Amino acid sequence: MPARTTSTPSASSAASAASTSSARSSASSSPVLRLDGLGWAVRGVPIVEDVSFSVGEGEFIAFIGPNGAGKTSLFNLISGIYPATHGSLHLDGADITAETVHARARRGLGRTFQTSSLWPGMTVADHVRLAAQAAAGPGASYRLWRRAERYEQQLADTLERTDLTHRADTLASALSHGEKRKLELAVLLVSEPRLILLDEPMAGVSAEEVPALTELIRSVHRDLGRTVLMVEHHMDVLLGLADRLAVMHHGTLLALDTPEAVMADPIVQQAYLGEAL
Amino acid sequence: MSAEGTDTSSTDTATVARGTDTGLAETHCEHRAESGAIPRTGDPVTNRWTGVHRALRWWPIALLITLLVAPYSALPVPGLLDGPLGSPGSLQLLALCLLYGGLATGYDLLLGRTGLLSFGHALYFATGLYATDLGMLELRLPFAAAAVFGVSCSVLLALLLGSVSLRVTGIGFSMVTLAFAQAGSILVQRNPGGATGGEEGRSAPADLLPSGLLGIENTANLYWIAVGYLVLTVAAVHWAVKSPIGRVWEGIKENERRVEVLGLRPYGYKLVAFVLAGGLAGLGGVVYLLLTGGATPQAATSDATLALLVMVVLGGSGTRWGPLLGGVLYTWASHRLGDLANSSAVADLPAVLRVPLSQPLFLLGALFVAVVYLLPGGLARLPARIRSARTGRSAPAPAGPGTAHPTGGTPA
Amino acid sequence: MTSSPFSAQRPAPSAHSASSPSSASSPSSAAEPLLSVRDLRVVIDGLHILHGVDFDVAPVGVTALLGRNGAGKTTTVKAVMGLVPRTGSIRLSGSELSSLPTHLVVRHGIGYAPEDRGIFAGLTVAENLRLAERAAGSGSGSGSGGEAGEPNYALVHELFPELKQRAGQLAGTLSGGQQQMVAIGRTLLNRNRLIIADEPTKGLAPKIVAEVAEVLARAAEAVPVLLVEQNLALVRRLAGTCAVLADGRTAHRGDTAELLADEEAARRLLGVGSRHPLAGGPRPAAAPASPAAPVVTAEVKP
Amino acid sequence: MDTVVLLFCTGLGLGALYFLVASGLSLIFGLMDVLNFAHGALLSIGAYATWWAGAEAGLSFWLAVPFGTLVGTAAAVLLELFLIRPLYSRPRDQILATVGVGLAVPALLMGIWGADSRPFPQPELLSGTWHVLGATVPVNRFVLVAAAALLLLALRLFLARTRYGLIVRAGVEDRAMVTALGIDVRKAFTLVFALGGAAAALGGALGGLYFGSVNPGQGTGLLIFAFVVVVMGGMGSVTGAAVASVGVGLVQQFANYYTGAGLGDLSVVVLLAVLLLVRPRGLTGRLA
Amino acid sequence: GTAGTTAADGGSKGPIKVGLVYSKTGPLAAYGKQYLEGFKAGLSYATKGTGAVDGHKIEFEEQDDAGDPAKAVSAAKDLIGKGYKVLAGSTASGVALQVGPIAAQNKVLFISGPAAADKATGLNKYTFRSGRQSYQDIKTAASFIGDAKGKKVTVLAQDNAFGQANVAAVKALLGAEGATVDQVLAPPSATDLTPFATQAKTAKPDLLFVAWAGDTASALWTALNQQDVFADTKVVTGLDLAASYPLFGPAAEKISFLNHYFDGAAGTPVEKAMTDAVTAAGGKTDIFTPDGFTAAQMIVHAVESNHGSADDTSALVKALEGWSFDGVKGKTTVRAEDHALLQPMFQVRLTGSGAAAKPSVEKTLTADEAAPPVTPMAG
Ligand SMILES: Nc1ncnc2c1ncn2[C@@H]1O[C@H](COP(=O)(O)OP(=O)(O)OP(=O)(O)O)[C@@H](O)[C@H]1O
Ligand SMILES: Nc1ncnc2c1ncn2[C@@H]1O[C@H](COP(=O)(O)OP(=O)(O)OP(=O)(O)O)[C@@H](O)[C@H]1O
Ligand SMILES: [Mg+2]
Ligand SMILES: [Mg+2]
Repeated sequence: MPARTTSTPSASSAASAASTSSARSSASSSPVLRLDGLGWAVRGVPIVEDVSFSVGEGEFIAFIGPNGAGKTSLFNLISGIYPATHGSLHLDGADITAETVHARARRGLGRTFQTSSLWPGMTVADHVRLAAQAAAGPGASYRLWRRAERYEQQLADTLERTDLTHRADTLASALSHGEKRKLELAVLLVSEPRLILLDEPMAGVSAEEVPALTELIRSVHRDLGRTVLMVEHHMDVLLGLADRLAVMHHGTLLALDTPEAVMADPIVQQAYLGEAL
Repeated sequence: MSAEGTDTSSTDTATVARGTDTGLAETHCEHRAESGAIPRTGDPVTNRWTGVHRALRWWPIALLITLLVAPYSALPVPGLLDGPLGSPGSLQLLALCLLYGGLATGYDLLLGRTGLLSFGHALYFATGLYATDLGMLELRLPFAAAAVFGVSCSVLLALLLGSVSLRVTGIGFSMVTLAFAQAGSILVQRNPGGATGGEEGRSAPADLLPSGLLGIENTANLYWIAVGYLVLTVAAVHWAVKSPIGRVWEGIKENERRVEVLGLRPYGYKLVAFVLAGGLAGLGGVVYLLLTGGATPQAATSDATLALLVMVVLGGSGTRWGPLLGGVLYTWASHRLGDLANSSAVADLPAVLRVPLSQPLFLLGALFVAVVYLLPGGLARLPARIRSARTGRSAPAPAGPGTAHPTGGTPA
Repeated sequence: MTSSPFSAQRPAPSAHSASSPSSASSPSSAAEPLLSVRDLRVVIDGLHILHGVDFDVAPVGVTALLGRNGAGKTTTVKAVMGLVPRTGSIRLSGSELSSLPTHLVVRHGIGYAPEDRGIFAGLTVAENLRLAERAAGSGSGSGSGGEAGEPNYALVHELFPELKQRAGQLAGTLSGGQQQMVAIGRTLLNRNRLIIADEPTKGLAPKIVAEVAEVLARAAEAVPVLLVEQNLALVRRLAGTCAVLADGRTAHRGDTAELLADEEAARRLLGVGSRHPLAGGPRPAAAPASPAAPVVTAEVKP
Repeated sequence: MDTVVLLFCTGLGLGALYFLVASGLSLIFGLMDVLNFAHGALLSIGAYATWWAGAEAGLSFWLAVPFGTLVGTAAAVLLELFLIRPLYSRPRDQILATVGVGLAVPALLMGIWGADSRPFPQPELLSGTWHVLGATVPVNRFVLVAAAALLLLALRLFLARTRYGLIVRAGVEDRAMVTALGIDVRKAFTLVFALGGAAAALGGALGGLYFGSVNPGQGTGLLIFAFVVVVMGGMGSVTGAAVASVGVGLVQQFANYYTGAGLGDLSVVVLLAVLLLVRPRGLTGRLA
Repeated sequence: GTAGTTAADGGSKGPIKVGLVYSKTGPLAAYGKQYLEGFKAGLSYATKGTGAVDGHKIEFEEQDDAGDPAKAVSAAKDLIGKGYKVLAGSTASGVALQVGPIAAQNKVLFISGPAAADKATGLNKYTFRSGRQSYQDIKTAASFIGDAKGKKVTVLAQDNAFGQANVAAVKALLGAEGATVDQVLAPPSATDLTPFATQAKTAKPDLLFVAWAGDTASALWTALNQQDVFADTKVVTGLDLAASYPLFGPAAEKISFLNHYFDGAAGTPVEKAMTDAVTAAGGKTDIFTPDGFTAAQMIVHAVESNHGSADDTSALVKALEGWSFDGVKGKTTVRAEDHALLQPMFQVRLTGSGAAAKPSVEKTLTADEAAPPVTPMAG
């Protein structure tokens, strides 16, 4: 598999295409996120290598790639959970390569996790309250004592949007997996991030629930105009959502282009889809 | 509570959309003050349990009233207390029990509420104790001023050491707190400049204490102070835990990384918890000084922290009343087990039984192991466990046969 | 069990048999299955990952477990191994494995090469292999046999001479392909009744892919193999029967050749080219387009 | 000069004692993630068993030490089988259970043999002194150093050469994969606990030599420094623990002597805090 | 003397209640046991076997403090609350110093036990002691030096309150007599004492006074012996309970001991009475048995002087202040000014080492020779 040799032209062409082919949003605006040669290695073993691309305002990029390709690791690098060992990262033009997780979050970077990452002992409503509080800034923890009720409206709206109103007082640990996925989105939404990273939001969601969740993600992107990066294995889901498709393989960005172009790329087929027929 | 929110959803979408333009989350949170429609859901328990439970909700008040009038009662409590309820000896023991109930509640702010396993909490307790005592002895401060001084010292020390030790997490944090507390304990033992009195301790100067707190006839006053401390601690902890900060603590306890991803820096919140718990412990030290009439180095040892840990685990970490219950029970047991250990019933036993039973610390240690083993979640979770056992739904589904999995991990 | 030494080399069917994919209920192999999995369910951290997987592993040759990325193949295999909490029935030649802890599952005679290879990076190659040795006595308590005799280093070193040369090297410093050799070598060391290989060619250079394929083919002569694989050319080459997973359920069971021959079913089940017609239209089934192609032509010597 | 030599030699002896305690602690933590607060109790058990065999049962010292070590090992195995194993899925409860044992065992020893120190049998051979560069150094310090060095060597050989050592090293990396090779990791856990217990008990037996007496609190007293050593060495690394032991022993000994107020313990605490702040994963970099 | 010939009506009058707060368990349990045995023997002796004074039976209740002052304070309050006018016990100094003030606040008599802290002397009007205090130990130690002028004395101690107090006392005592006094202080938690032994050796004192308590004693003696400190220095230390004799190891015979008491040290009739009573009860007399015995004597005397009443604490105090009596160790006096208990002390040698070590008295210091300076009464 000549992944490594061919990845460079493919990825760089994708990167250069980013400014022009970015979707419906204003193409003129500067990129929300820009990665330059981003890499991460554990004890010398590279996990993510030399990833460069930029994301335009309001764009939706879906990441695919085999298990272990480094998709989650890339998201961890972007959100600051892993420290980059190479390259740099800019959010809205500001260099955030050295910033902490929470600092990046305060800049409007929100994410979900591949494995539901919630607070099992807290109620649904408290999840949303905590997120609202976080969005309002650290000082809000103190101010909220006096004006807690203000956030209740936000709470109600968010629960409504994610169809969790009837579960408001349920502990997160008691939710079904689909509801947990929704709650993750609710937590994300209430903090109104500028850039959203979704790591396999459909993982473990039953087939019946997939369309509703897809709709929710679509509305977040379309109606609220959020910029979204998403890892997903469900091709049918992401093909309906994504403006561009990124293929990760061996920690490198193998391709980044329109879904049609990517799916037609023989190298991608080879590396990811296992196409040999 | 679901109904109210529904009709506002469309307008809210607009609000959210508007919020996007501003980019930063901070600003748009301000312009949603308009419609504070839905009531705060408050305690989820009240929503689940109604009727009878609502009435039962007042039991803490009833208990408090009972506690407050206890000194006027001559009720004999055979077995539990050595003497009638209102006798000075009983009141003293009760006061100690309540004090430790409060201390354990404060400690649980770290362990059960924020998920911080500190092995050095006794340091802040001892700081309050010694600083107050020394404030009177060395600085000749009147008691009230010395108490303020003592509590301030604990708060400052907690702030200083907390800000250092919270820079490491997990076992590292536990070890650093242990090391600091050990240093404190050594310092106290070493009697620097004759200040701490070393292993003999220093007794509080009677001339600077309010006369209402001296003498056996005033034991009730000390008892009420202990009740006051307990109420204050419990109230402070419950209020803080219910507050927005408490929500962050809970989030940190359950999933620190997730809190960070929301944009909050856990460090600061943990430090607040650490300092608050330290301050409450310091205040406990002041009460302890009054109750025992002096400062002794036992208060600063790592055993003292371990005792708090045992109390919290015994009662139920992270529960509302568990630490209080654990603190009271442990203190009562450690005073009364001595009586059991010295009782003739034990003395007549064959040596195999007598020797272990005559060691209160052995009994406590064994009891602790038993609680950890048999009562996960502590006493406070016992009713729920019994209830769920009765209804046949073993609540924390003890993994079915197919989950037999020796290591609990999967290849990463 | 070794009755059909060349069972791996089933002739690739040239005729398009119109087997309906929905007739998944009956595996094509007539013989009693070696491993039979029924209604396997896995929930991790509240996530339902498998919702009921059914498949059989034939007593001879290679059985493939297919499915798109994220379909649940790895999870299925881990569930069989007892590495994730599972419910359902897993029977190996009649003995129920679903309640056994991992090490006892292994002692029933299952060799496992995990997807991430499960190499101990801090141990040398020799140590990695040594760890996998299962002495005849170590199976005590497992009830059934399935293992006896000395570890078969001769076989491993014959197949992977490199492992002998690099015996003293830390496994973490091996290349991906070499690591894969260690992982497969470990399964061949003991006399197993079943080998489970999870994407053994993943991340390997084409040349190595061919080698691994050859190794698998050879191994399959002696021991049945459950193969999780994305490389359909390889699957076609090796596997007689297959099961296809989709969204944590069994979507299809049957003959590999039939499935791969059925353009429409293959697309639907494996997601290949279904939503986006490939640029050059459907490729002829017999013409492998991938660099892994040499596999097909590689002559497998007994 | 001779003072420095003396401090160095005795500091090494102290470090050796710490290592005897910490090696087992570190091993257990590395494989099992159990912070064993009962380790001090195992040490005390070893010390008392040795003392009992030597002073009460009249065994010679050279038989008493293996006896004590054996008893400590047995205690460790029992502890693992009956207390730790049922709690595999509850890591924090494991720590708490060992805390309970750590409280109960010294109390039990106190109940049986009293709180006072008991004189420990001192064989003639080991109670003398050696003259090293003008310093008079007790022979038993060298015995401790030798025992610690042997233990380090033995542990390294065990880890490097034996099958169980292999399992332990592999288990530290990836426990689940070890079971996937058909190995019952629980046996390795018990073995590691037994080894740790043996090391602790040996430490107790030789500690008796060092202190000249045994008392119920001896083990717990050493435990805190053993913890410090384990954390500093990088949790789970035996070699790291050895390096940290020597460091702590020397620092403590020199600081105790040269700072008027005897700041040895405090300097160790400061050392730990600074090290953790600079290198949160300890000397050898394993995740704390 | 006693007036109680009326043993028959012993139960007819209200009993005198005495509370014993001491270490039944905990680190000082061995001392506590001796104290209790001595107390029982003393009670029987002082009441001539009746257990009653003027027909008032003396009843005592034991409370365990496990060496923890907090528990002791609770126990004391409990007893005082129950109407006890007389407390005794305090095995640990910390307990004595915490219970003393409680006794004063509540105006009950408190007779401290084995606790050696000098601070308990002159602590307050209500606090007495039935044992010796550190200063008496030190005076005994100083007696080994003879004429102190120009001599060099080194105190080897742990850097804690006990050690510091000893250093201060030696300085005050021998410094005033013209000796140069310096100290070698080891951290209490130090386990390797070899360097401190060499330090003590290098100081080359005429007299090395070792004030050591705790679990490292054995290590210390081994170190001193190994560093050959005994060669040209007289080493003095206190002789503790019999179980500790083997801890001195091979050094045992080279040390000069000061001693409060050991089994058979005094050779007085009272001692014989005590030994007989304790032995009959299945016990063994040891260093702190006299403390219990003396406490009982003092209590019985105080009550007797008040005609079988313990209600007026001031009167009890009055009765004890300045009282001189035949104690276990010989003539014993409760000094009126500060309630110090003036009593003979012993210079002792051990013969044999290990389990075979046997003490013998070299010299007995009279109560006056060992008397501590008067401390002004604090409150
Ligand atoms: N903290 C870490 N330390 C060492 N290796 C890591 C770490 N995190 C991830 N890896 C390795 O990096 C590789 C990429 O993992 P990652 O989770 O990013 O893959 P992914 O593309 O998200 O896969 P999946 O689809 O299975 O979620 C894997 O081989 C993984 O084992
Ligand atoms: N421990 C886990 N926690 C949460 N989700 C998981 C876990 N393991 C697997 N998953 C999810 O379950 C789904 C199935 O994963 P699995 O690894 O079994 O797929 P696969 O068929 O092996 O995919 P691939 O072909 O890419 O290896 C994926 O969506 C994956 O993200
Ligand atoms: Mg991932
Ligand atoms: Mg897989």
